[in-house]
Amino acid sequence: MRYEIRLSGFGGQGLILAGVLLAEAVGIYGGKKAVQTQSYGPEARGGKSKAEVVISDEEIDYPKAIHLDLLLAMSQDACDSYYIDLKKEGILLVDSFYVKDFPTTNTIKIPFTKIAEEVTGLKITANVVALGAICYFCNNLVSLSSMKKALSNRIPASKQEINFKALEEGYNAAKNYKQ
Amino acid sequence: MRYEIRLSGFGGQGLILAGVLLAEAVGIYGGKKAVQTQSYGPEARGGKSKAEVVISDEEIDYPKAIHLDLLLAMSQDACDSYYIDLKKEGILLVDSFYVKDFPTTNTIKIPFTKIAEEVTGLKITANVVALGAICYFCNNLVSLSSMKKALSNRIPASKQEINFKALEEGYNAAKNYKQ
Amino acid sequence: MAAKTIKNQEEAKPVLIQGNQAIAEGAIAAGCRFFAGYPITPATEIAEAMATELPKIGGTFIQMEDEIASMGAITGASLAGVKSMTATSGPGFSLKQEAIGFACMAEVPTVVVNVMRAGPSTGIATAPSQSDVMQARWGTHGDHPIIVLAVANVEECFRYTITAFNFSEKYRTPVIILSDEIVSHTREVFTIPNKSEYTVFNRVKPKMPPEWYKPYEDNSSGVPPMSPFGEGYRYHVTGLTHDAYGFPTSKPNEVISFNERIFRKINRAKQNIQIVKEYMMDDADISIIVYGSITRSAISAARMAREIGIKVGVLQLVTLFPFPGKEVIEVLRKSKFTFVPEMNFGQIAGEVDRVNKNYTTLKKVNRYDGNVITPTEILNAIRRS
Amino acid sequence: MAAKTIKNQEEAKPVLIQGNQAIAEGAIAAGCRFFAGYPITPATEIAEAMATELPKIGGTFIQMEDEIASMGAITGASLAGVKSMTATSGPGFSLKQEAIGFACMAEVPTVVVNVMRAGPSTGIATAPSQSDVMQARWGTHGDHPIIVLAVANVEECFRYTITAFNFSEKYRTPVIILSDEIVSHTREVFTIPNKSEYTVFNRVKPKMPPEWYKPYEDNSSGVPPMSPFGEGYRYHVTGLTHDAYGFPTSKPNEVISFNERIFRKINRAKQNIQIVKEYMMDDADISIIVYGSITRSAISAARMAREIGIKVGVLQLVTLFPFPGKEVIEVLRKSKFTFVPEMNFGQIAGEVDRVNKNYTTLKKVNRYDGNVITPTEILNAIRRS
Amino acid sequence: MMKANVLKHSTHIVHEYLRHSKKFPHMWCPGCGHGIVLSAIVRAIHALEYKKDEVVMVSGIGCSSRMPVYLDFNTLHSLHGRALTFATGIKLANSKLKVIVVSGDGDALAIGGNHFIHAARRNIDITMVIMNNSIYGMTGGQYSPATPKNSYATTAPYSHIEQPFKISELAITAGAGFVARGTTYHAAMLTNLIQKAFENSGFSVVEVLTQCHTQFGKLNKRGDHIAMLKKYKENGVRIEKAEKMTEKEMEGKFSIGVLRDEKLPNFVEQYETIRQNAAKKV
Amino acid sequence: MMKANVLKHSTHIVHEYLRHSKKFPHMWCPGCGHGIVLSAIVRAIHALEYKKDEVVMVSGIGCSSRMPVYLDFNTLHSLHGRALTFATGIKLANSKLKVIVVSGDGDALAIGGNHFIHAARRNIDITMVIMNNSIYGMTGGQYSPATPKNSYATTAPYSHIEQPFKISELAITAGAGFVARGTTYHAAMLTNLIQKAFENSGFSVVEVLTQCHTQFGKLNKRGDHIAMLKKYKENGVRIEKAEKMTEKEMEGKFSIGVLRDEKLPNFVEQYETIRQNAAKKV
Amino acid sequence: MKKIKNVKKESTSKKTNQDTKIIPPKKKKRFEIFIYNIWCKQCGICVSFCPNEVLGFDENQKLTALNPDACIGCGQCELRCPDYAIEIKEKEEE
Amino acid sequence: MKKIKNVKKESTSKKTNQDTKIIPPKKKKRFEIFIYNIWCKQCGICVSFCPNEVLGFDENQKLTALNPDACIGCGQCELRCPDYAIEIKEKEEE
Ligand SMILES: Cc1ncc(C[n+]2csc(CCOP(=O)(O)OP(=O)(O)O)c2C)c(N)n1
Ligand SMILES: Cc1ncc(C[n+]2csc(CCOP(=O)(O)OP(=O)(O)O)c2C)c(N)n1
Ligand code: SF4
Ligand code: SF4
Ligand code: SF4
Ligand code: SF4
Ligand code: SF4
Ligand code: SF4
Ligand SMILES: [Mg+2]
Ligand SMILES: [Mg+2]
Repeated sequence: MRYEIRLSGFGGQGLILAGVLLAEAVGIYGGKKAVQTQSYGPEARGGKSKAEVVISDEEIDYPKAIHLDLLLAMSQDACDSYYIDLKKEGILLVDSFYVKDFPTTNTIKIPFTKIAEEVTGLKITANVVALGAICYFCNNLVSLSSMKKALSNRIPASKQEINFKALEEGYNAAKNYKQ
Repeated sequence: MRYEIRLSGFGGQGLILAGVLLAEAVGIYGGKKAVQTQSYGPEARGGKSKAEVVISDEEIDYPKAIHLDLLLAMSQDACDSYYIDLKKEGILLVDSFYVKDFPTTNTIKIPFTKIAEEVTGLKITANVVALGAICYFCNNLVSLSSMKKALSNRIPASKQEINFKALEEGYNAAKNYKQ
Repeated sequence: MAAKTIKNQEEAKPVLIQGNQAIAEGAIAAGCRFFAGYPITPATEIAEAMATELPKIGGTFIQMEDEIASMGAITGASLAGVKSMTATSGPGFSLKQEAIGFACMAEVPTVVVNVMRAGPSTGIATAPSQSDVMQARWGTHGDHPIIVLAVANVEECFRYTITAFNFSEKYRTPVIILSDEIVSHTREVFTIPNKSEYTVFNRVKPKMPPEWYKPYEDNSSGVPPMSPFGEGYRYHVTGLTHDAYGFPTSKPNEVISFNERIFRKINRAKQNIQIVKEYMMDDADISIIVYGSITRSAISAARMAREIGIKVGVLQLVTLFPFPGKEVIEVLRKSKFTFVPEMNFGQIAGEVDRVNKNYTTLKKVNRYDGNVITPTEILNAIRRS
Repeated sequence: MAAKTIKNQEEAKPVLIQGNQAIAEGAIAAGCRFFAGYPITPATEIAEAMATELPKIGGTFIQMEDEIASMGAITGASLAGVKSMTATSGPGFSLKQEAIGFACMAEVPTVVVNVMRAGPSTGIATAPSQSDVMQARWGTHGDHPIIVLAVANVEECFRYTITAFNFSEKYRTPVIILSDEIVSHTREVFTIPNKSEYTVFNRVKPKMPPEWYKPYEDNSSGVPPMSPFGEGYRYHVTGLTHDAYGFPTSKPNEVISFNERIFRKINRAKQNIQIVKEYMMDDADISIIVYGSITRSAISAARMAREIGIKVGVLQLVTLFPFPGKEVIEVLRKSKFTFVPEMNFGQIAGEVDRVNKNYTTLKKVNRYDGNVITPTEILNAIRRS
Repeated sequence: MMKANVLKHSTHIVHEYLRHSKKFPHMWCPGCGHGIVLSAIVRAIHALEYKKDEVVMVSGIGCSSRMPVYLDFNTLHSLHGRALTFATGIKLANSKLKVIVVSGDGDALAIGGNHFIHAARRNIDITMVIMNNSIYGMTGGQYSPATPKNSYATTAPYSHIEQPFKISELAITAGAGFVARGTTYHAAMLTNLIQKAFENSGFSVVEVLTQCHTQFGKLNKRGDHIAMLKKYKENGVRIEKAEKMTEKEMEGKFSIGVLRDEKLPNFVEQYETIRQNAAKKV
Repeated sequence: MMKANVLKHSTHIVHEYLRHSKKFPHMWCPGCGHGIVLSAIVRAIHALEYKKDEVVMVSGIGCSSRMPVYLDFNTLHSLHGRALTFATGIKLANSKLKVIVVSGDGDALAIGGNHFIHAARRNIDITMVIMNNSIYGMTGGQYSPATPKNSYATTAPYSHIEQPFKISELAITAGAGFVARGTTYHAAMLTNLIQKAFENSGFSVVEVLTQCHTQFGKLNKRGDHIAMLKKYKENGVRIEKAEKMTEKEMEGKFSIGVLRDEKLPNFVEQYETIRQNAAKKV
Repeated sequence: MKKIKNVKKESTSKKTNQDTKIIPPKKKKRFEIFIYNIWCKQCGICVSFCPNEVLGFDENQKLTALNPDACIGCGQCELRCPDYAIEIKEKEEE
Repeated sequence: MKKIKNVKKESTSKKTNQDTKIIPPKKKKRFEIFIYNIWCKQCGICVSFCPNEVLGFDENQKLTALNPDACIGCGQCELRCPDYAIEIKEKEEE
């Protein structure tokens, strides 16, 4: 079983950190293998940004995503560019605050950035909100509790609470999501 | 027929210029092939110095001297170091102003530096005096007149006369030399 | 995300760690206490990790004015007795060549990491590549051997950085570690091993009285003991060809014996230096010879091939130079086809070709568009054959 | 003795001239009007000759602050439309590698002379060697082809410097000339040929209107026309991987087509680029493959061998890279033994070995003590076989 | 003299010089000062009525060094630190070209420091604009030779212990005939300084303090690009005024304006004399 | 403080520090100033009572850079222009060592110019003696960055058109805490300057004007080494006096003595603080 | 390069920014403000340094001329815009 | 390193060199001059800058103390000898 996730959007949305957190939740606190990669580049100057996490029960040879099982797109540009890499039965999860054109009717649209602003007052926690949603959709791979462990390892104690809140709101939004 | 000449002494004696002059006299004005090489090195800072001229009727493949037909030694050090490269029947020509120990009784001893000082007032013309002697000993390879042509091509007109004088004195000293 | 995951080496807790950080950790584990570098993508995180970690343990980090200065500084620090490393990518590696040659000549242990990115020239700074392999062997002027290791994942980054230091100390030579953008930027869960799980080799110091010490004297290993500056063995170090005392010489016999010794010290230890790993080779009749990040694709490809009934094995070259010709020939001999996938135009393939005296049919699988070779590409190449 | 022998090219009078001076003369004959350099033994006389000659004919000489700067300056001058050269020896050649790679990437015609001296490192500045051969091929990071010529005497210094400029202009690439201390410092009588006796090639300039010009567009030769800066074709030059306009790209198809084109433009012209010379090969059953100053010893050795009844022939490689494999294989096929004498540990021997698929028995004759290989040494090796 | 209108229709003028074949917006971060410097350079060139064909813009590597690709001149994006060496070759090969080098503080003074002082010493007729943002922007926030002591950088996580170069002063000591300092806040003045730099025949340096909020600002809690621009406004003191102020009054401030403007014999004109002398010896 | 006797038994002292395993006389030309500088350095070290074991002498490539091989210290003859980079590593690896770099004008300022200004900026505790003979001696008389305008060199056969660096002034602007200039004529004073350079903790530069009659003297008709020494005697003006002279009076002359002597925080001591701060974060 | 003529023109006159001297136009000129939103990165520099607080962001974070009539055509926005995304033109006499 | 004690000691006293101030020894000290001819390169620096013209070359170009008695032990020769080939020692009371 190999599961490939790509987190994409624009520079400054904290997607690389999100990838690291996801990989840590899965790989350190979740008992599976996880490998995380990312794309660098002049894109980092305000353009596209992406992080990938490959999850498996066995050793992972090839560390890059090839056919995505889940694509998180937090910008229209990212959605347009990367949708093509998604498997037929893959999950397309978009931040409907930024993404307005959907390549497929199966798109799961959650306004992560709006939720972030509402629950934490900080748009930049949208990445954590999205991670919450991923915990819901991939609950066989990563649990809310291991994600919380990953978060508390990386994030200063002072900011833990709002991040946990963001995470939970994302989880709930996914749970309550209706196409 | 391959004829190998090495001009050796210490830095500042003008041996490289002498090598160039000899090669030009032979190769440009004398109708034979000539190749000139030299040794560079920290030795140039006051230590040993040497120039080689290989002369032949045919194309010269290998440009370095291997078995010397003629060794000019203008310092004791050079004489001691290079004598070993001389062919059995080769000519050892030393500046007896500087060389006092002779490796063989066949040594031809001419006080080039002393002659230079006497006839031109300039020790540094000893190289040209020595070239004169070489013109005598190798008269089948290089004539006084082609050497003069080489000299006048390289040396400012104002200094031509004293150089010609030095050259001739060297030639004469060799001619009059008695073991 | 640079320093966060770097943990004190006492605790054996798994961490999610990048190849670059694992190289830094490996260096520290090997006893490296000096790092001089100049930022360059995709190697910068090694410097950043060292800047954070070294001062904590009494070591020194310095960012120099350029890559040449960095190479000079680590050579100086090593002469003063401290294990030292620098890290760079292609452009910086090119600049360092003269100084790497000096360290070879003066026999100063140092470790130089080149995280390869797409070239030539500035190329694509953020894309992976394997195109500096031949440069690692031949980038300097003058003839001398060098040790080049290639790493394939986080664990190897840690492990073979220690090996690189050990080789450098044991054979008094710079050791080049070739990583690439994939290996260096991929994060994997890794538990930093306990000190008891790896060995660290420290250079042999002279034991004789200083008057007897000849810093470049030959012995059975070809590696003279090395005294750090300041410990009573005053001697001379130079990039000029030198005699046993380290003094410049141009006496042919001394020149020959120096030049032959620096080749001999590596050649006689080949057995020890040449690290290769075999995967599924036992019954294989098709082989893949591979190194660095592409190893991962090759292993995947071999697994996939076996699933469809093709017996493919993999020979991973960890040591690229001295080229493990014997091990390669062994594999060539038993292969109907041998594939050499590389992110370049076929540099190691050329080395394999040299030793392939009609043993097998060699096939190159190359990619040079800034992207990694996927398992499927290798598999397809195999299926086509 | 630097400038004295350099004569105005109109008069066809024999002069006694050094290899280094002949290189300067060849450059000027080829149309070189810019030289930037940094002094180093045994290459300095080239700079000194250029400093004397270039201003006489409206050209420019500049001594830069180092070798890197020199390489940058000649690349800039060439972009501005002036044929340019630099000259150095091993240490400086190592330093130039990054900038040479840039010129390859940006496809800027330049000529780089490396007068090889004994290495590694500072080595013996005044002794000859041939140990930078593999560096000339692989010294830069990233994968790209390059043209390397090796000269053997004064006449070749002149002739092949012109060839080097012609290749650089024709294929928009740096060309490396390898000389060595022997070739460069040996004086021979030479008559500078008349302009009618050699051809000079000048880069093809664009003819289309500026709006249509794509400075890196592919065509049948793989060599796009090149406009000097300032002539109305404003375009972008970069060391980043670029598209047909010269703009940075990381699109795989554009990256691939660029990388393949720079290989293709050299490979398809191999026929033209690969210069070899045969001596006494017709009836030879023993061959010597050789280049640079040792060619002279090899020819002597072959003559000596024939005197004692051994049929020895010589294949001189003028072009070392792209390696003339076809020509070498032809010689290997007809040889019982092939000798490769070199002043290094066997660098070109390694290339010959690669193409030698059991055609013949290869024997290396190496010298690395700072002295030239004599005809007798080669002869003795032949006699021993 | 500056054309009156270059300060008035800046955007229009800049658009005239941009490469229409390139995709805009450019790659710089929102609010990055490098974009402001670009427009100041364009205005100066426009004011001088140089033809696009005669302008050559050369850079090294860095965010700042990405400038040439956007401009419709003869452009060369060379190697990290080496722009001046390429520019030297270009100028000597064709002295009619107007050669401008654009560089970052890292490019110009870390790896490129030697070429910088030598170009100044040689007084070669090149105009150089150094975008000093006190950091390596492109590689992500490592310290540069212009990073102030006690700042933070990713390679100085515990604070920086080295003194920064005084870039303009170094240029003067090394021999540059024209040296000026400006900021991205003082955009109109900057135009003028760059124009004067072009006008001085010889090596002419304009050091521009420019905001990299993404790296330097963030690591050093300097606020965003706007806060940084405000600091330039507050602390930049015109040299005429600064010269009259005490050291104490100048604390935390810096002078802006023309620091040196002298006509020294430049390399190209002197080499022409050499050519004439040499020709006599043929 | 200088030991009273170092100026008195110079030869005896120097012999104590020479390597007896090396063949003497050394490789320098008869009368070359580099030999005089060697003895001044030895006297300074002797006066300071440094142990031979704690002294590391590092050089690049050049005639001047041949010095270390003759001296019984820890010696490193590194690469052309790079001595300071090696020295930096040595000093940082073992800060107890007394590190001295000896260099030529070409080595220090042509290829090595960048390391020079950066070592000064960083204020790393190294003493550097630059033997300025205005020429590349070793390679046979090419111009250096210290060659005066209008001189001749083998690469400036029609006269030199570049301005020379003011080496000491450049060191000061780049940030060096101690800078002094001396000559080989003023051998006693030189000893003192070098000693003071060692005493200043930080980057300390002593520029020594030294005669290369073989190359520079010969190409420029400056007479032999003795004539050149006499010029140093004539034209070297102690800084205390020079400061009171007009520019006109100083024409053709140069100041000698200590040009700057300030205790600035050096790299090593500051890095120690970094270590302490970092250790707290473990 | 699409030039988007900004249409919002609320004419609330505001107090002038104290940091900058404003010379009141002798003859009241009027200016049109063009914002090229495709190029604009919403950095806000033009907003911050406009002497008359002419500019601002709308609810979609798009740069807008909030007070176009207050524009005195000083060109400060153009001079400092890092993205050449704003242009001021004097209005033709109507 | 053979130390060759120079034996030539012609005592012709000469006028002092004008360029250098000479403090006459309070108590007349006498000095021995040692020249290491193997190291001496005959550069003449010591000769030129000796305040008392003590030194010179013999007919074989060897450095010699022509006026050893004039030596005032100032050490100038030692300080400037580029080859450390001359040494002055105060004479033991006889
Ligand atoms: C030889 C080499 N070394 C290192 C690099 C990596 N590198 C690219 S840009 C840069 C620093 C840029 O800093 P600066 O010049 O200040 O420009 P900024 O990005 O701040 O505008 C570095 C170190 C490189 N490209 N080449
Ligand atoms: C990389 C490199 N480039 C060039 C050289 C050649 N080289 C040796 S010494 C020297 C110049 C020495 O001049 P300087 O430092 O002034 O010393 P001097 O001989 O005058 O004492 C040069 C250019 C070299 N050894 N290495
Ligand atoms: S990282 Fe800094 S210098 Fe680079 S574009 Fe962003 S703000 Fe500008
Ligand atoms: S060439 Fe000049 S610097 Fe070198 S040893 Fe001779 S005098 Fe001294
Ligand atoms: S021109 Fe620009 S800055 Fe000036 S007032 Fe109008 S909008 Fe504001
Ligand atoms: S300054 Fe330019 S980029 Fe920034 S908000 Fe204003 S128009 Fe947009
Ligand atoms: S000590 Fe030397 S310099 Fe002084 S007087 Fe005696 S011989 Fe002359
Ligand atoms: S100064 Fe020294 S080397 Fe020169 S002549 Fe005197 S003793 Fe001899
Ligand atoms: Mg910067
Ligand atoms: Mg010098």
